[in-house]
Amino acid sequence: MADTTARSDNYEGALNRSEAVAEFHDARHATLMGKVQHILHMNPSLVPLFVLVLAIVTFGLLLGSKFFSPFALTLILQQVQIVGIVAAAQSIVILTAGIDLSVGAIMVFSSVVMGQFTFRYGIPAPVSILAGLAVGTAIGALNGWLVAKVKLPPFIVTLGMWQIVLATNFLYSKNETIRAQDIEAQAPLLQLFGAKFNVGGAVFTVGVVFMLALIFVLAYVLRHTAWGRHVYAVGDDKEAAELSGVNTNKVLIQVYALSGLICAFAGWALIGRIGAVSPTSGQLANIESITAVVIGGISLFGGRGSILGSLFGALIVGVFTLGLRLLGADAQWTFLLIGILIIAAVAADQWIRKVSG
Amino acid sequence: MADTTARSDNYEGALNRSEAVAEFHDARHATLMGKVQHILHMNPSLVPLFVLVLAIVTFGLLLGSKFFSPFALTLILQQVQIVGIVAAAQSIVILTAGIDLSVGAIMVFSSVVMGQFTFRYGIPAPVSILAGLAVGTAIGALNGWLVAKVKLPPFIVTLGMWQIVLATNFLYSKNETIRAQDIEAQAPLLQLFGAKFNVGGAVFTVGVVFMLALIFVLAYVLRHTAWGRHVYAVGDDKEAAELSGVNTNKVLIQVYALSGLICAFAGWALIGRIGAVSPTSGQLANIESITAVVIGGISLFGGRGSILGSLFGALIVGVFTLGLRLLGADAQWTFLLIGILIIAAVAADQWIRKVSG
Amino acid sequence: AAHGGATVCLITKTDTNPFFVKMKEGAQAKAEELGMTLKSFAGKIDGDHETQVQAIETCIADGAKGILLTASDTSSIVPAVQQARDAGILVIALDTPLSPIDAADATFATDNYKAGLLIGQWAKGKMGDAATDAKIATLDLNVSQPTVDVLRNQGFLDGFGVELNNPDVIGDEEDPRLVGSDVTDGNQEGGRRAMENLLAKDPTINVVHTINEPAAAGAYEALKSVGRENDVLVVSVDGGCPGIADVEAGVIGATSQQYPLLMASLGVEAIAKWADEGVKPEPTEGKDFFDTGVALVTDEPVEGVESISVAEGKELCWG
Amino acid sequence: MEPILKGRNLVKHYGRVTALDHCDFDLMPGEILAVIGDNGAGKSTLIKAISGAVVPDEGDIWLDGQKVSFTSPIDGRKAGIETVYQTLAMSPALSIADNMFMGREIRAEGIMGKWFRKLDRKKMEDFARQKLSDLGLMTIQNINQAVETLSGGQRQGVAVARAAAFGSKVIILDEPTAALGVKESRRVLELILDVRSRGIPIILISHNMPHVFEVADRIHIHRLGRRLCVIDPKDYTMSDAVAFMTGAKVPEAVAA
Amino acid sequence: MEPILKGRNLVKHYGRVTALDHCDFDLMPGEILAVIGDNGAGKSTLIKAISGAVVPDEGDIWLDGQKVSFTSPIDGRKAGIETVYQTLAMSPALSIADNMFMGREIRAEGIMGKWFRKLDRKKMEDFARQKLSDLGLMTIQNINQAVETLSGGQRQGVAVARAAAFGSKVIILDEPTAALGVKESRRVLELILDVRSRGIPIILISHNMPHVFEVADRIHIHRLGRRLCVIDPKDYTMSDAVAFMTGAKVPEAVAA
Ligand SMILES: Nc1ncnc2c1ncn2[C@@H]1O[C@H](COP(=O)(O)OP(=O)(O)OP(=O)(O)O)[C@@H](O)[C@H]1O
Ligand SMILES: Nc1ncnc2c1ncn2[C@@H]1O[C@H](COP(=O)(O)OP(=O)(O)OP(=O)(O)O)[C@@H](O)[C@H]1O
Ligand SMILES: O[C@@H]1[C@H](O)[C@H](O)CO[C@H]1O
Ligand SMILES: [Mg+2]
Ligand SMILES: [Mg+2]
Repeated sequence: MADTTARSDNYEGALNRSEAVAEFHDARHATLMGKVQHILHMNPSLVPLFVLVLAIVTFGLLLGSKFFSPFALTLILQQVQIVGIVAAAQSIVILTAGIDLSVGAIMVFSSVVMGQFTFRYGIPAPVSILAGLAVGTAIGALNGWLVAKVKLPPFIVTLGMWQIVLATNFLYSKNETIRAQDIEAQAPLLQLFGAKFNVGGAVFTVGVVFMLALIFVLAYVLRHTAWGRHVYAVGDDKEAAELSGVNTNKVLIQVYALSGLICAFAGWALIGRIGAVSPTSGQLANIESITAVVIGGISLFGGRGSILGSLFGALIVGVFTLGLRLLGADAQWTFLLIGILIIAAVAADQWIRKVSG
Repeated sequence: MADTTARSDNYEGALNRSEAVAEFHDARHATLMGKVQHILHMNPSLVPLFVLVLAIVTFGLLLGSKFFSPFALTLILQQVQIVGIVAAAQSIVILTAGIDLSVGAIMVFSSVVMGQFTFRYGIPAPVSILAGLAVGTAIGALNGWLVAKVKLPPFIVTLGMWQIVLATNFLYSKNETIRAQDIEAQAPLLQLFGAKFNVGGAVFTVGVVFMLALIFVLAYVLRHTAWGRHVYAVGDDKEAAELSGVNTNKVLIQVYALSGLICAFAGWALIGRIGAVSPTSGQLANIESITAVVIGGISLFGGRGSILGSLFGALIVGVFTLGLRLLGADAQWTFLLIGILIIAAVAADQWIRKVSG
Repeated sequence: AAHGGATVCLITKTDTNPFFVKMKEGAQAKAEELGMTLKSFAGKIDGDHETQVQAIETCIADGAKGILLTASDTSSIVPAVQQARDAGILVIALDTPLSPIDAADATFATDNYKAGLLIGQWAKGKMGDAATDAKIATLDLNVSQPTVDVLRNQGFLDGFGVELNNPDVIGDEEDPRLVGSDVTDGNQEGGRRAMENLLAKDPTINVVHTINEPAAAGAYEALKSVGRENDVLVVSVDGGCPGIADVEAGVIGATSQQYPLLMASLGVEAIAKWADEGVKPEPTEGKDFFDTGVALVTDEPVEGVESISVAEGKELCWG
Repeated sequence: MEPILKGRNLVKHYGRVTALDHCDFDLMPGEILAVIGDNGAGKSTLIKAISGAVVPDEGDIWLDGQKVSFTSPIDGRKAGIETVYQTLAMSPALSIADNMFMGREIRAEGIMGKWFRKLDRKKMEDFARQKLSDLGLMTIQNINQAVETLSGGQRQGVAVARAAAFGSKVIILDEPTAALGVKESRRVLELILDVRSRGIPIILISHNMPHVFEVADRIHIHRLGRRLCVIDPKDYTMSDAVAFMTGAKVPEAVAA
Repeated sequence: MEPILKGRNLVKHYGRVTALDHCDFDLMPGEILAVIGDNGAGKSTLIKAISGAVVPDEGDIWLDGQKVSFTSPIDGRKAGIETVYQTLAMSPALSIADNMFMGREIRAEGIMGKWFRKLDRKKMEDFARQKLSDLGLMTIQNINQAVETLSGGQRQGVAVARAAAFGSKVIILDEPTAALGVKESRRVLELILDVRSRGIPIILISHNMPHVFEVADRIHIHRLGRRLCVIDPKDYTMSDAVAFMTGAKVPEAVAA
């Protein structure tokens, strides 16, 4: 059957190898606006940053120094620190095409464990804190196990876990608050994240620094390490990732466990922020963190977006909330306008991506 | 170049057409259990029904006639009617791979419009009701337009809309409740869905009948009409649906508008259920309707599942809530156990699909 | 007696607020003492009306003898209450009167408007002449403005001498002394954020009304962070033990104390009596409800405003 | 003779990538036009621009002498252009019959169909089964199977059957036999010839030179985003075609 | 000689469909084994069972004489089996380089790599670019392009390049040239021969008979979920092979 080879070769023989790489020239993006759009298009995580800067400038012009002061601007940072930390946890989960509805519950329960261990059982604060962090991580890992191994939808798993953890939290704490004054006197370490320092009128807290550091570290990990790439791959197409050699179950469990750990840190930061340990806190953390993540441009379908976007997303909401209050909108009007903002911010994002497409 | 034809034919000529359709025999599914599993596997919407029946039987055995009475069983129907109606709206949206977080807000606002139009402006009740239905539909259509035309993620659109509509609702109603006694006296039509009739100890309301009728009609439409198939296709793979000739934008707008209309009906039913028009109602309708939909086996990624499942999902939660309360579990324990139930119900579903795979 | 083994239902607005946790404890203790079974229900969030309707229905199905109810929506709940009464169940409103008040068989309540009024009057008296150019912030519950929220807020403003426009709406006053109001969800986190927002709006705020003591504690953290914790007057409502401790520590200037344990145990007793003798409880002389009382707790009493000391408050507190 | 379908000066950019670079295109009535070219040359983009799936940045298209500007594939379909996309465009969770009739479902007769808009499932299933059998796709065991459970080749077969059954003016096939077996490929070629004999012109994108040379009336050679030349398969060898499309040789018309 | 890879009695059901029906399989060291068969015959399922992507319901597999039971594709990869799946298994939103190195990324040298686990992007990109050039995929304009923006053929080229670069014991290619152009297909065939000359055996699933007969040492003919026979391409014509696989003729060994 030697003829078969010859047969298929007689036209394929016409191939030669000396061709060049194709090159098309591209004469667009010549105008300044075009350039801005092009840059934003190439770096989608800059879009929320752009919206953020625009919002700050606008409120600055409207409100002057009342808004455009180190005090007000760092206040925003302090106000978003909890949401920012939780949004970091939410981001990594959403990047895997999951969702974590239990973030708020894990956060509060971890803070309650830290507080109750110290005050009810008299365990030294550092040990109690470790226990709180461990509890958060364990709940997250359980979420991950249910998602990865039992193959349940993340929405369901974390919805159920939210109810379970929140109820446990109330049952365990008997809804008792541990007062700020008591903590200050007996276990100030619990309030560590509330510690303040002043840099030229701007007030920073340890919690704010932690939030920023956390997000930058995660951004590095997601972008520059193999594990980070695997997180994206799992969210992009789980089956493909599995086939191309990623241990997707392991990655999922790690991601949910890490989310739990970050939420537990958020619980610690929460004690610093409100001074006290209060089992009724954090009820809005789910919706607020998801809002920050999506305004920040991370796709709920997984695999697309940057965690920096979530930080900007949280800040955008913070800037608008404070800005509107300063402009005199009352609580109900602010609520309404934030609703419009959410839609508008994402519409702007979409528009930028489109025109520069 | 006549040789080309001959060349490619020389082996393809070996083809003949007289082959039979492949047939493999399948000797499994011989046992009874195997058969049950097989049936459930072929009809995934039966899985939640199966869980539901199991739950009713279990609580019936535990609680006896207290639970297993026409009164208690129809009470469950009355208790889930609002969630059931809203879950129908949520189902069609989720089938398109969307989500509607504004259902609760649309529901309450529509009921407030019906009430305020009648009592504040003295418009005849039937006209006010039509106005309420129109408002709901319009908000839904706006959601749909933003999703389809502006191409914003449904989560964001409806999250923003939820805030906007809820705040509008509070601002417009001035947080004022319209009392049941006044409605009964002046505009009993608003309470239509609350009208009761007795069938041998079982108490049905118009609202319950409406819920059942609505779900069966939607089940028919989704399964047996072209529009229904398009809804599935859009949720399954929007781009593919578009390429194969579905006007996906039109379908999306229609789906969200229909969802708004159904929510407005839920608002009317809500007046029947609680007697009054209360602007603070319905805050949990989002999470409860989504829970029902997912327990009912509809995929949050769209395109898979049956709307009947959502009805069963709502009923499962209703049965567990009433059953646990009658067994004496207090609110937090019930909350915790429902959390476990949510996970367990879906795990059971997953298990049935797997073993019979 | 006939009440032995009978079921009593307790339906609260939520069961996460310590106030209701205590109420449940009081009812539980009394029910055990009298040999009755207590089943407790609660809305999932403040304002969760439907869950309360469901709870009433469940109690009817359960054959309960009586229901103790703190209604989230005082007028919408009326038809459901009527259904229960038609089924022969004694319904007692706790903490919050229904609208109309006679929709329930009896009411054991705090007067929330009065609770607000007392702290308003106290704050005005405490400031003296400075009250005429006070800078007031109110930290309320949430955007849906449930009844307690409105009653306390408006009572406070009334007591402070602010002209109310519509007494059913928060925020429609025109008094220039009002800097603004914000919502707290009744917890520390919300209290802190709301205080920060209002401080950014006007850093000279010197009187703060808070919906409850957790919100007050949160507000205090915000004031502390800008070093103003000592020159701002914070008033609140509830009188829970942590709240009284905060009054003692100077976090809160004065708080209006309520008595949930008392309400609950009185309620359970009334139901036992109803089961035994078919007799309904009587309201307080001259009022259409049984007033379980509200007392202003402070160690800095003001002339013309009745109050009790922190030490007394501690005796009576419920947390 | 006027082309039934004509494109002039079509341009399409994707970000920095230029997929169509001032490309021309002509399809004559009743012919089989093959489009060949390297991977990434822009063939799929070209046919998407024609069918309405992609809106070109520049350029014009005429159908039957009328200028058209489709903004969605539905426009193309309404105008009688039926396309098998390289990605197949199927709804994975829906059945074979559902997919075949997507967007042109058959309603039941009588009241049920007219008033209740009920579909005639049986009719659609029988039709689908028939079309698949015509293509020799006998290994499909269940016509109600979800498309996602089909093998790669079976899936492609369904897509081709759909286009052939419904195309009225032009049928476009983007690598219709790529995943098909020997037997199934042969059936598709027969089908193509059959469709032409019904007078309907076909655009066939394929990398399979023997197939192209066997059935095509003319061959459009695509290179670097544009039409390099059109050749008659009777005048050139496969080697020539391959040499043109890879740039190893320059056709006279262009060189001139 | 012992087979390097051996399967016996493999069975796999999907619901009611039987994709593998007591199938046997042998791959000899250093050979190119082609697997041919109708659409839906079960070829892809067979190689998935071998690579660990699917766990068979019954049957055993031996690698290098050792019994193995892979429960995930990672197990197969660790054992040195590299596979190009028919669906390609790429992460659409990630870049070409990310995809090529998925699961075996290269870390930077020094502290950054060791302590901070930083990837060496440049090295990975250069390597990827090199491998693609070897395959003649010159039209890829940007190595950092997301895979979803590649043309069908470009995408397949990336998958093949990945397998060829990393396979150490067995390389499995499921229709590697289905979407490839003439030139690119030829390169893949050359690559296959090149891999064999490095002593690594290859399993090639293809519907392209001339290609199969050109490169295969032995041909496994798959029919109705099982191995019908194995033939030597030197002893049979393409017509015979096609007749066997479609059931038009029965091979002697089976008929006997
Ligand atoms: N959606 C898209 N986004 C960005 N680039 C794209 C997109 N679709 C196609 N391209 C690019 O456009 C060019 C042309 O692609 P096209 O799919 O038209 O090629 P083709 O000739 O059909 O190739 P093949 O034979 O491999 O199918 C390629 O370089 C490809 O990378
Ligand atoms: N995930 C699945 N679920 C259900 N059925 C499946 C699944 N995967 C494959 N099948 C069925 O198994 C049979 C064999 O499929 P397989 O993909 O192995 O065929 P193949 O020989 O590779 O075909 P092709 O040449 O078309 O790629 C087919 O009938 C197919 O419908
Ligand atoms: O009186 C109670 C408590 O004060 C609580 O803080 C809010 O709800 C009220 O009804
Ligand atoms: Mg193509
Ligand atoms: Mg295959």
